Amino acid sequence: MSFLQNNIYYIGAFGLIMIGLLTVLVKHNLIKVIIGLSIMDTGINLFLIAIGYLRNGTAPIFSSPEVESILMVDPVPQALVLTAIVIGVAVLALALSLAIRLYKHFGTLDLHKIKELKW
Amino acid sequence: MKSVFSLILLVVLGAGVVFTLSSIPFGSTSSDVGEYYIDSGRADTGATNIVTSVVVGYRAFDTLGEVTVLFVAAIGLGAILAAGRENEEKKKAEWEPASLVLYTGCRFLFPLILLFGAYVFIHGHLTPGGGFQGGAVIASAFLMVYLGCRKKRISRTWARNTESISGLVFVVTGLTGLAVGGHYFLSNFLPEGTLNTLFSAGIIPIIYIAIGLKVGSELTGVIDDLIEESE
Amino acid sequence: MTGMEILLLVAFGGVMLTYILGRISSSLRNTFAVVLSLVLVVIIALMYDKTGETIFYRGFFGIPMVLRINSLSWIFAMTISFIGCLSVIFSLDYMKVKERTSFFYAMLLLVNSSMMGIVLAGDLLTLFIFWEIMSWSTFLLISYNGGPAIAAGMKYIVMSFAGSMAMLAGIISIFTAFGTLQISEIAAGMSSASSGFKIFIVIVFGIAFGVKNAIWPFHAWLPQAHAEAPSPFSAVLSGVLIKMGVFGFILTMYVVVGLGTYMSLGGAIFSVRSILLVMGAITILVPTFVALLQDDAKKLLAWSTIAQAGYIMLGIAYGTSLSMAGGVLHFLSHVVFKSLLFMTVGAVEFRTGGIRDLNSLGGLIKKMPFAFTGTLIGVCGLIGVPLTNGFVSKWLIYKSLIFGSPLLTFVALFGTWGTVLYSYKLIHNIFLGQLPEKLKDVENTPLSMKLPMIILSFTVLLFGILPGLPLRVINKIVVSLGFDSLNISLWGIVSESGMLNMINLFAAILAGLIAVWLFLRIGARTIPVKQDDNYAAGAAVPRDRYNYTVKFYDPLLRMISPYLRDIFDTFYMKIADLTGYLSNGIRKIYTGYVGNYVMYIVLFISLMIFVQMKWSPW
Amino acid sequence: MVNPVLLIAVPLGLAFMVPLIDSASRKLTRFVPVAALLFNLILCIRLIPAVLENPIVINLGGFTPPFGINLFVGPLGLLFAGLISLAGLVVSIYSLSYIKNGPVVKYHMLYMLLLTGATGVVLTGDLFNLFVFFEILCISSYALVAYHGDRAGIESSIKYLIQGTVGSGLLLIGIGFIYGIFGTLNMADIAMKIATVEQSTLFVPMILMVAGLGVESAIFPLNAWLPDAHSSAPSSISAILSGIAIEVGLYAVARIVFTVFGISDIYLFFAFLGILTLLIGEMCAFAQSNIKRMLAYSSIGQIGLILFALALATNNTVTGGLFQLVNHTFSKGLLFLSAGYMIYRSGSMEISSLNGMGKRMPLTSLAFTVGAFSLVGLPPFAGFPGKFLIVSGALLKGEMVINILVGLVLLSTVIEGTYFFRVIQALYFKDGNGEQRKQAPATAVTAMIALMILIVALGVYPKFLADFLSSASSDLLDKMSYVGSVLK
Amino acid sequence: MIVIVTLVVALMLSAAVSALFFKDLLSAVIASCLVSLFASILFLFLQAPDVAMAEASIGAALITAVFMIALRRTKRYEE
Repeated sequence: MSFLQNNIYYIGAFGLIMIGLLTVLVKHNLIKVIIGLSIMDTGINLFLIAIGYLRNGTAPIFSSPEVESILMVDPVPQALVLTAIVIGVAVLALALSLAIRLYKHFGTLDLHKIKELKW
Repeated sequence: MKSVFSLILLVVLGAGVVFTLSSIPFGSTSSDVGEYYIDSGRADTGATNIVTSVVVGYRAFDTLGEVTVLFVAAIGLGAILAAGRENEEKKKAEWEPASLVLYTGCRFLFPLILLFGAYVFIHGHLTPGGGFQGGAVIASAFLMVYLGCRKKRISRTWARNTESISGLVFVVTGLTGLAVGGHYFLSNFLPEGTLNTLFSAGIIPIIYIAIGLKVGSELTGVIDDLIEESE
Repeated sequence: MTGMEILLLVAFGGVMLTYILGRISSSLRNTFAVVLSLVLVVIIALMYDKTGETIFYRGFFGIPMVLRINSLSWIFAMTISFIGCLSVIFSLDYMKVKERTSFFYAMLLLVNSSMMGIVLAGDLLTLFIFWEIMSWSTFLLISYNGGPAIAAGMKYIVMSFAGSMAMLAGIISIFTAFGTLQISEIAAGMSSASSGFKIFIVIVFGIAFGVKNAIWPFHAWLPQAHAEAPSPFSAVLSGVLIKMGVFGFILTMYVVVGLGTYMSLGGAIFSVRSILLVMGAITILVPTFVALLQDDAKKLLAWSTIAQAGYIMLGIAYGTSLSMAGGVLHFLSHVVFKSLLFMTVGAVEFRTGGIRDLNSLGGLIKKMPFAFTGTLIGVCGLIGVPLTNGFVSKWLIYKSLIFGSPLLTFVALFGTWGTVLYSYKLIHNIFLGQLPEKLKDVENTPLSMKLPMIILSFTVLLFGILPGLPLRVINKIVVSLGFDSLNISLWGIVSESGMLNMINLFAAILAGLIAVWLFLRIGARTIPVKQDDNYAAGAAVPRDRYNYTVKFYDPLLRMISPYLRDIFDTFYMKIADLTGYLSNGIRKIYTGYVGNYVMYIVLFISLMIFVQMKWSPW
Repeated sequence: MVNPVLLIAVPLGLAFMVPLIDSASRKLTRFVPVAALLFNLILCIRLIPAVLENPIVINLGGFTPPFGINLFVGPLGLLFAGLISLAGLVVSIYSLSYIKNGPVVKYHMLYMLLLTGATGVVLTGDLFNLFVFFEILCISSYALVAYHGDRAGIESSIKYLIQGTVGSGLLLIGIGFIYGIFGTLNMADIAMKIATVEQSTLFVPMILMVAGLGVESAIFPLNAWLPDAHSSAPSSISAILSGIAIEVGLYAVARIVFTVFGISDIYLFFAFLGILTLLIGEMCAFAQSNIKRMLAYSSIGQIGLILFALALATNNTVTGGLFQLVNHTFSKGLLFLSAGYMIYRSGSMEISSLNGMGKRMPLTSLAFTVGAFSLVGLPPFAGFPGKFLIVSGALLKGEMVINILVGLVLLSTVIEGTYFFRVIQALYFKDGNGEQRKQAPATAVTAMIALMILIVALGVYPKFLADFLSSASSDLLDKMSYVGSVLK
Repeated sequence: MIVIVTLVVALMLSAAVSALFFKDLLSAVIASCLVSLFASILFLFLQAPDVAMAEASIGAALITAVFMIALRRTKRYEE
């Protein structure tokens, strides 16, 4: 149980990263690959947040002036993840627009068949 | 074969990760920087949401970059979709009109969601949420209208100008800080006010509102571009 | 201030000006080019007997760039400017029919200017910079004609570039070892360097200069390049450009490495000196007979150039004052007669509409008497007939070799025998025998071509009769390199292994000639036959049966040709093919499938992690 | 004193303003990048004397370094910023006439943002900020590669995007590890604390970051996107991608390896990696018949050479590497720009279709020749001093392994020379069809002439730049002074 | 608490795995949407309400919508 307690978030995060990478590596449908990238992004975000967690800490928000809790989770990773999420959606939107264009040109999304540029 | 090989690679990678993670025990790391933010974030920036004070205060430059990333993606997406569209004949696909319930519901919910989005980013320095979340909410409101009301479109120039003006507000706020407030880019040149009130935290609400509008209009623009493409 | 900066400034400025003028008017440009090259000759001539060094530029990371002049540089610079000037004059008519003449003139002058830079360089950096400028401008000129010239140019630049890279490695090793590139300072440091370092230096410079000098086995580029280049440039190429290699050899062996070290460098059997000598001997032997095989006049001359470079190499590498003088003098002789030959062949090519094939020429003696005379004198020089400059220089080389290593002397003499054969083939197949039908309307050599030929022919004879003229300067070089002084008179030379006095020879030959002339005068009359009168009574006959200029020396060639396959050329081509093949294989890793690409990224990380965890090298 | 933050803020503000300008006057938009980059260039030049004295550290928002983000404007950063504005300015002038079709306004915005991102990367002193600017750089290049929306462009763009996103994901994981270990993101702060942590712990984060940045900087096994993207992009963008983007990636790698980690055990490995990249790039280029692909592979080779030079980590080699980098920016830019118009005229990217271009477009061909000679390292062009410095610095180390690597460098130079000379022969000495003479437009010619002048000037008087580069190299190598000037 | 977290993680991972295996891309997109949702729950557990909000609104809602629009324009099934 203490193993789980200590590592469950890491397992979740790296599980997502690995599954995402695996999708990119073995799948040859472009949409699948993009889904893999998005899963990987989510995993990375989870990992960052997990790093900043402080056991029994509270969210870093002083909801009323009286709160003087020192035990707050680290706000920095949260700020980073906010940024990373937005970057992720930006990349994804671009990727999908490219996928639409690609489909128009090639009539397929199978990356095995989209190999005009090689060597 | 290939997947087995990939798995082996990932296992090796995982082993390296596990090895490194062993020096970052979960839930007990403490960072000097993070502690400093928690201790003096309120005094430095006047925001009670420390995440906000980090995002828009200490690391506001990141946020400027991030807004730019979204901006770049929106333009890029527009450019890519526009490049192919030029030499295609426009054919209007027939949309099946949405049911009346959906239509009315959308029209009813739309202002409410917008309002909620605005609330989220205006109160970014006090409560969870901020420009990005608020912007996303606003964009989802438009998305809902697009899906529910089908024919409704926002004005592109309007969206573009909002985007561009709010971006400018961000930069100009920063430059004003450079000019008047302590000679640092993005430094706070407004009074910090009292904690936990709406009009506090100096430039943070201004920036967050700008971000909210910008993110909202950009994401809307992205959706608009994509939907237009799919017609 | 010794005027060297001014010289180079004039030379390089003139290049640009020539090109710009060419855009305005071609006759203006031609006049300017001729005047410029004459001015250069004059400037260099005025520098006679000057020595000195000037730092002219510090802009290159503060490494001082030095120009220096001494008798060695002067004689090379003089040759360069002289031949350069003549080739410009020769081009005036030759290039009239071609396109992009401004480019040609500018590049020709650029090659000459950069060669002057090389010989005037007082430090290796300057030398290298001018060397590279020379290499690429030469490349552009060799490829100038298009067609087969493209492959020739490619071969040239690749080999030359490989050589330059070797040289760069050598130069920079010297720089890192001694902290200076000034030639006069390197020599001091070099004497205390380890012998391994010296051998390394000799090898890399040997490759660089060997390629340029076309010493076997680095000669593969030369035949094609000489044959395909425009003829005025072939004269420069064969005459002076490859002699930059000779200059480099002298510089490396005797100035940088030093005479004493050079003679004792390496092991007993595989000493550097003996290897160079053997290479020189092979360079004489093989190309001489390959030249025999050639049917292309310019290719024949090109192979002959390689062979003559072997003589020069023998003379220089042998390392006595007499051989050194012989080597340098042979360089000088070769410049003169080989430029002359290329020009006469070029004139023939020009007048016959581009024919260089020896099988289809013949009987041009009446049509182009000037070219014939030029070729005759050139060929005599090439063979080493007394009263020509080739005789003196070869005599010096034989004399210096004959007691030290009879075998080498034999090789050299054997080479001369081959030289006689191919020289005769050249002159006979072009000028003697029947005149083919289609060449009936060939005109005489134009004036702009005659002039350089006359000057060069005259020089051949002048240096042949009065060898003391060049030998005086050469003696200064020999002394400056650390050898004993030679005993020189205007008419000849006196040495321990024999003496040469051209005045006696001159008298003897003159007497002989008069006797022959009298004999012919008194004897039977000759009956003139029309040149295009062939023995089939005017009927069409297969030329390869009856015209005996075709397949000249055929039986001999059939006998020797199996031994003369150019293995090194094949070897280089194999390397080129292999590189292409390998490259084609390597680029297949970019398969075009993006999953593989991502795999490479993950593979990279995983491999690193694996190595780290297994062996922890970090 | 001018504030270096304007280098980023002003182009960014102008980029945000472009839609407004566009609705006011359509013609004006094209000149916005020119104006912004000119402004940046002047700013950079004005900053030179101050920076040479002492690196400028700007605390953004007025928070002192470990807590706020800071910009570090040392000689190295300024070199890159200046290079970006200079090359960017030249290429933007070229683009004025080159980019005629498609969403032109968006092109100019993306172009400007790409350069802003690059400037941000080289100036920032914060790891995550570096990541953000890197993403700006990457995303705008994804979009620009696909600008024409043709088959090749879209295909290469999506491949580039996938690899780039995986790479930046890895980078982010690495940054996460670093934050977990040190609790800070400031590069100087991390550099100071690096000794407190066991070295083996740092291996995985470092390799993740290097791999992530390596994707953008085209180090060997990570560079598969490059030939596709560089050959399919519009030529002006190829010039920027080859001349700026991968160099900036290399800067980031060097910054992280030298300044942040600064553990010298791994340098030799990077030297090997550089040589491998060099050889593979040059050999692949050797086998190409498509001119832009050839140039793209040649960029890989050059990056390998620069990486090799940087990895030897002595003042001489780093100076040489930076010199080569500057040369590569100019020469490769020139090559792509000239190739762009030649391709435009001949309608094909095959080298054989460029036969006889020397007669049809003399000036463009001359530009190509100058660029090629310079890249190969022939004097008197800018490539020679760089190569000279690299080789002399490497030989000065006096290690046998490095001497052998230098031999390989020289060998690959020969290969490089071979394929460039081949193209030059095709340009001038082979007969092509279509004899009418027509020059490239004036703006393009201006850009090419400017680059040619720069190349020749640098080749003839390298000392001018070398002194500056020498202080830039000590900026890169001297970790302690970096830490000291940031965390006063 | 730990049980719930473990459950959510397990669900999230299984959603991710099923996104990998679905032949129907629409289902895969929905699965990846679920991944985001579960992740945003985890963010909440990790005391990061801001991030949870962002992930839910952007990661789960907007991205899914964008994916679906893209799917409309391309193919629904993986071949």
